[in-house]
Amino acid sequence: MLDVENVKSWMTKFNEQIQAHHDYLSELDTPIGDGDHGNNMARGMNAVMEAIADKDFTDVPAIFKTIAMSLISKVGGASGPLYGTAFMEMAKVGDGEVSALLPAALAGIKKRGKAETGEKTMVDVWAPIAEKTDFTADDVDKAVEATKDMIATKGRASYVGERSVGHIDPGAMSSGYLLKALLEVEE
Amino acid sequence: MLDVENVKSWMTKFNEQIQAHHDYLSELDTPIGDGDHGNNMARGMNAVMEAIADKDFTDVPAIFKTIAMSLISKVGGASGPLYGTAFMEMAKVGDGEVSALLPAALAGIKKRGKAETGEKTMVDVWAPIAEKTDFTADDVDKAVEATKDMIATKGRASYVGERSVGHIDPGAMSSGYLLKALLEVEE
Amino acid sequence: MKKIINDPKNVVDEMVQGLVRSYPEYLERIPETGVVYRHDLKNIQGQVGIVSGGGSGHEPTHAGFVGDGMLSAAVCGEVFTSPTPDQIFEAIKKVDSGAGVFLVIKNYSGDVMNFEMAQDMAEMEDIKVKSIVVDDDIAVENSTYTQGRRGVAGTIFMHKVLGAAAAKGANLDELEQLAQKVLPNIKTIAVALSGATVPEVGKPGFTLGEDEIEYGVGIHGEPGYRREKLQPSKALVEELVGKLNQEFKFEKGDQVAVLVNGMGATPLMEQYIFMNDVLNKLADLGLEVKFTKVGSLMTSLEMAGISLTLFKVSDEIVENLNYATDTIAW
Amino acid sequence: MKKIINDPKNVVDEMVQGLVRSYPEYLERIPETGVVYRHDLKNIQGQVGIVSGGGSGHEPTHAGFVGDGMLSAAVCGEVFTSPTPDQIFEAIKKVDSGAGVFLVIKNYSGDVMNFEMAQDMAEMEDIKVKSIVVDDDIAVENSTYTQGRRGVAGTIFMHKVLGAAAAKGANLDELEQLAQKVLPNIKTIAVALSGATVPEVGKPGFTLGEDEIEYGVGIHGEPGYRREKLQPSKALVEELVGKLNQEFKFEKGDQVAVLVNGMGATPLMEQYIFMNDVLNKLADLGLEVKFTKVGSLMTSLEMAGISLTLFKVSDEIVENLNYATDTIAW
Ligand SMILES: Nc1ncnc2c1ncn2[C@@H]1O[C@H](COP(=O)(O)OP(=O)(O)O)[C@@H](O)[C@H]1O
Ligand SMILES: Nc1ncnc2c1ncn2[C@@H]1O[C@H](COP(=O)(O)OP(=O)(O)O)[C@@H](O)[C@H]1O
Ligand SMILES: [Mg+2]
Ligand SMILES: [Mg+2]
Ligand SMILES: [Mg+2]
Ligand SMILES: [Mg+2]
Repeated sequence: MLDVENVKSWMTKFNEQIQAHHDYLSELDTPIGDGDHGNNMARGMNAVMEAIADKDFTDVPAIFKTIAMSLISKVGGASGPLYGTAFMEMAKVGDGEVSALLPAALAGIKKRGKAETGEKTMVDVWAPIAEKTDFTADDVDKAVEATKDMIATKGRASYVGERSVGHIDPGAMSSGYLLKALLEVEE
Repeated sequence: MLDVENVKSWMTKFNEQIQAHHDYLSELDTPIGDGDHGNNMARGMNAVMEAIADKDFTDVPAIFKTIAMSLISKVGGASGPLYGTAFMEMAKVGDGEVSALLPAALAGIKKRGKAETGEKTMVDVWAPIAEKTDFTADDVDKAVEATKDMIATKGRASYVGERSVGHIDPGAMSSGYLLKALLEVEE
Repeated sequence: MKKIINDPKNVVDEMVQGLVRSYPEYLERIPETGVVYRHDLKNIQGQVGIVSGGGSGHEPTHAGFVGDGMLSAAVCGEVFTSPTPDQIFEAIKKVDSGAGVFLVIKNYSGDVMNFEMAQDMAEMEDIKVKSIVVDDDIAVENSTYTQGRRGVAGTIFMHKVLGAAAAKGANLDELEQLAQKVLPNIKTIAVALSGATVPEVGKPGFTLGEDEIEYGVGIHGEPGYRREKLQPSKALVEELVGKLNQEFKFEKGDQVAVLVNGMGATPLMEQYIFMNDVLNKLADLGLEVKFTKVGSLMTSLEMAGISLTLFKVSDEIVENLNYATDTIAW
Repeated sequence: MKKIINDPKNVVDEMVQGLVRSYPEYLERIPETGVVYRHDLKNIQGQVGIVSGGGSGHEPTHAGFVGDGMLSAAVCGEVFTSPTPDQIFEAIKKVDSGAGVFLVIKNYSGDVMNFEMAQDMAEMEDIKVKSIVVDDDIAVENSTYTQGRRGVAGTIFMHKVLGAAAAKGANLDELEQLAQKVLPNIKTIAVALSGATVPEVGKPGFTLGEDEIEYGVGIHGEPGYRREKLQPSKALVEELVGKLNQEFKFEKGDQVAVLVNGMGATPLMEQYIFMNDVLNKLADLGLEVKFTKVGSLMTSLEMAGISLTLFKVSDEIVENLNYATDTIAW
């Protein structure tokens, strides 16, 4: 069960990963996308950190809502609405119960992106993890890695069709950072 | 005293030089001009050769006039009006007397270009040669070479001012070809 | 990266400032946003507002088409990144004068999602909103299971046709019908001679050899379908018109509008030469060219290359294409 | 050399064909020449015709400014090479309707000589001709003993001001007075990020290192006055406005028109950012900006870079700059 402080430290750890892998995420986005995923996420997470720093939140839904709004209004691109929707749906859960949060986020992402598993998007990381009662960093890494062999049919990567094979999906990678950051908070 | 055949073979030899040194003339025009002198002269001389080939001219002024018109209407840039005017003025001489032709051409060029000697233009080749009763290939080469040390004050080369020093003037070089071609015909 | 900019993080903000300050007679900006709107909005009270937008880096698109007879507002996102829903929503509120707002969206998942969210926000405030998703780039395989095709230069024809219709007084439903009618008739394909560098990224999305070209690239550095040695303009035209004809399956006498679009670094001289070859080829196919436009209108930063848009038109549509327009860039 | 062309020898002819076929509502061509003239010449019977021209490679200049309120005809020479007198003469004959013809010439020895010869030809046929030689490029030292300064992007302001005056009915003498009055008030300076390649030459006129720029270049690959490391836009503005101010010696409250001109490969995004910095700097100097224009209007093939033109204006001149114009490119 996450509390407000847990969520803050989740975001802090996620932000560290995003800033540290800023260039790497953009590089992943170059051969099969438009090379901006690192920039988009770094800009968004800067806004999130600013919005939640030194601020008191009454409950978990309140901080999730602030995170969602920051992402929606600062990221743009595909990842902005997707991550924004994920946090908005988590806010609707009403508390910090992880086993309910992740499926809610997944459902939001799938609906917003009109995407299913196997389409080489962040859904392919969220889906296997959200379905598990317990997950490990290794599970996350495997799910991220598995996007490498997929043919993209959603997002910009779909434009290169079969040539998307062999490249990890950037949104899958950033989702992996998010989920592993959550693990660290839960421990 | 040149006759129509002499003029034809003068133009043939000049054209050979121009086509052979097409790239070189443009290269000379690159550091101190706009890199087109070879193209301009090659285009013009192609037109001249076409205009005088297989055509009978009643007299020397007639063929000079045709040459002038071809150059004026095909070369453009600075060299078109200058060479065109030179041949037009030579046509006005009335016969093929070289000692009268060259001064007439020189006067035309100076008037058209509003240029004097020492300004690093083709005038610096025409002037010393036209003033001589007899000239040699060596005289021509020296005059061409002498433009290297001059500071340009007319034509595009004037824009680079003192940095024009060290480069032979392209129009001086092409004028050198013309005057040396004349020598070969006179021999 | 060699660009005339200051901080790469601020390019869009500084660009929008420069744009609005250069053309105050056309544009105003909603403060603190990337939204620019018609200076003379009061003149189109009662008309449906038309809003488009997307990532920046395609200038003069979209802001250059804001004005009489075209767009009511444009939303400038970060470079090659869809604008956010809150900004699109601001644009919608600004231009709605009761008749509703029509959105022209290019088919990228980001754009579609952000515009959809903005549409939801607007509807919650009882603003009527309809939209069209333009997907004219035939370089990409089409399928109902995938994202589908990208929206590229043909979007400008959509702006023009809808802008004229709105100016003539079409209502929201009529605009939607018109948009859906013309959508399948607008198709585009591109060829690149070089890639483009997003300022914040600092290196090009792709690089091509000294004598290499790539067919079928997108407007955000998305790779195309084939690389080969540089070809003469006539050969490029064969390839691109050939691909378009496979899609359209033209018949003799079909009427078309043609847009030859420079991708950013390609000079007009080359665009006109290319257009000359295109017109020769279309004449060979027996098509009737009713409208032509040449220029760097839907660019991809400093990418070199060209895109060719063909638009199968009726006389009515040609009238809209020729309808009086007053914008910075049309 | 990576260009979308066919035979380098035919670029100008094919370009003019493509241009005229793309914009038949604006332009017609005198067959077998590089002369394009207003399609609607009959509408300006009795007005002084305005003819400009020069080497090609500066598109949309000059042909893009042929139309209502600007030029009556343009003469397209070979790439970077002045057109020939016979062609200029054809243009003069075409647009003269008795009131005479005014020539706008850029100050290059070739252009001056060819236009002069054409003027002689016209006068022999009793057509009244007057002219102005534009020399706005302050990068070059000025002196009565030399060729003087080059004509560059400021020429477009001359076209606009004279075009408006002619449309309002000014006669040949009035146009000459106006041209001479505004000439010293138009000044330009450029900075290049890369060189340009003339198709027939096949290699660039100059090359710059990955992080090098050159101040004071011309529009034909003429070298400038200083090379240095790439600077932010603000620093470029300091240098260029500084140089212009040295010439103008502006006083607080002076009124100016501003043209930020892309040299070919520089995207509009950078031009707007640069303009934003220019406007800040001019505000610092206490100048009143009365007119602004941004775009790749006087290009140098695919050269990357920008030129800045300042034009010290009176209210009367501003009126001419804002005078209704209908051309492809203004
Ligand atoms: N329709 C979609 N459904 C789910 N995820 C998507 C969809 N489209 C894109 N994505 C995800 O978004 C990521 C790209 O994000 P980003 O690069 O920030 O946006 P953009 O593609 O607009 O440049 C992809 O790697 C993918 O994981
Ligand atoms: N005013 C002038 N008087 C005499 N010669 C000139 C003048 N201007 C230019 N030239 C000659 O013309 C040559 C350049 O010719 P060209 O390159 O064909 O024309 P452009 O300078 O128009 O590109 C110069 O090298 C110089 O010899
Ligand atoms: Mg991306
Ligand atoms: Mg030259
Ligand atoms: Mg993007
Ligand atoms: Mg030249």
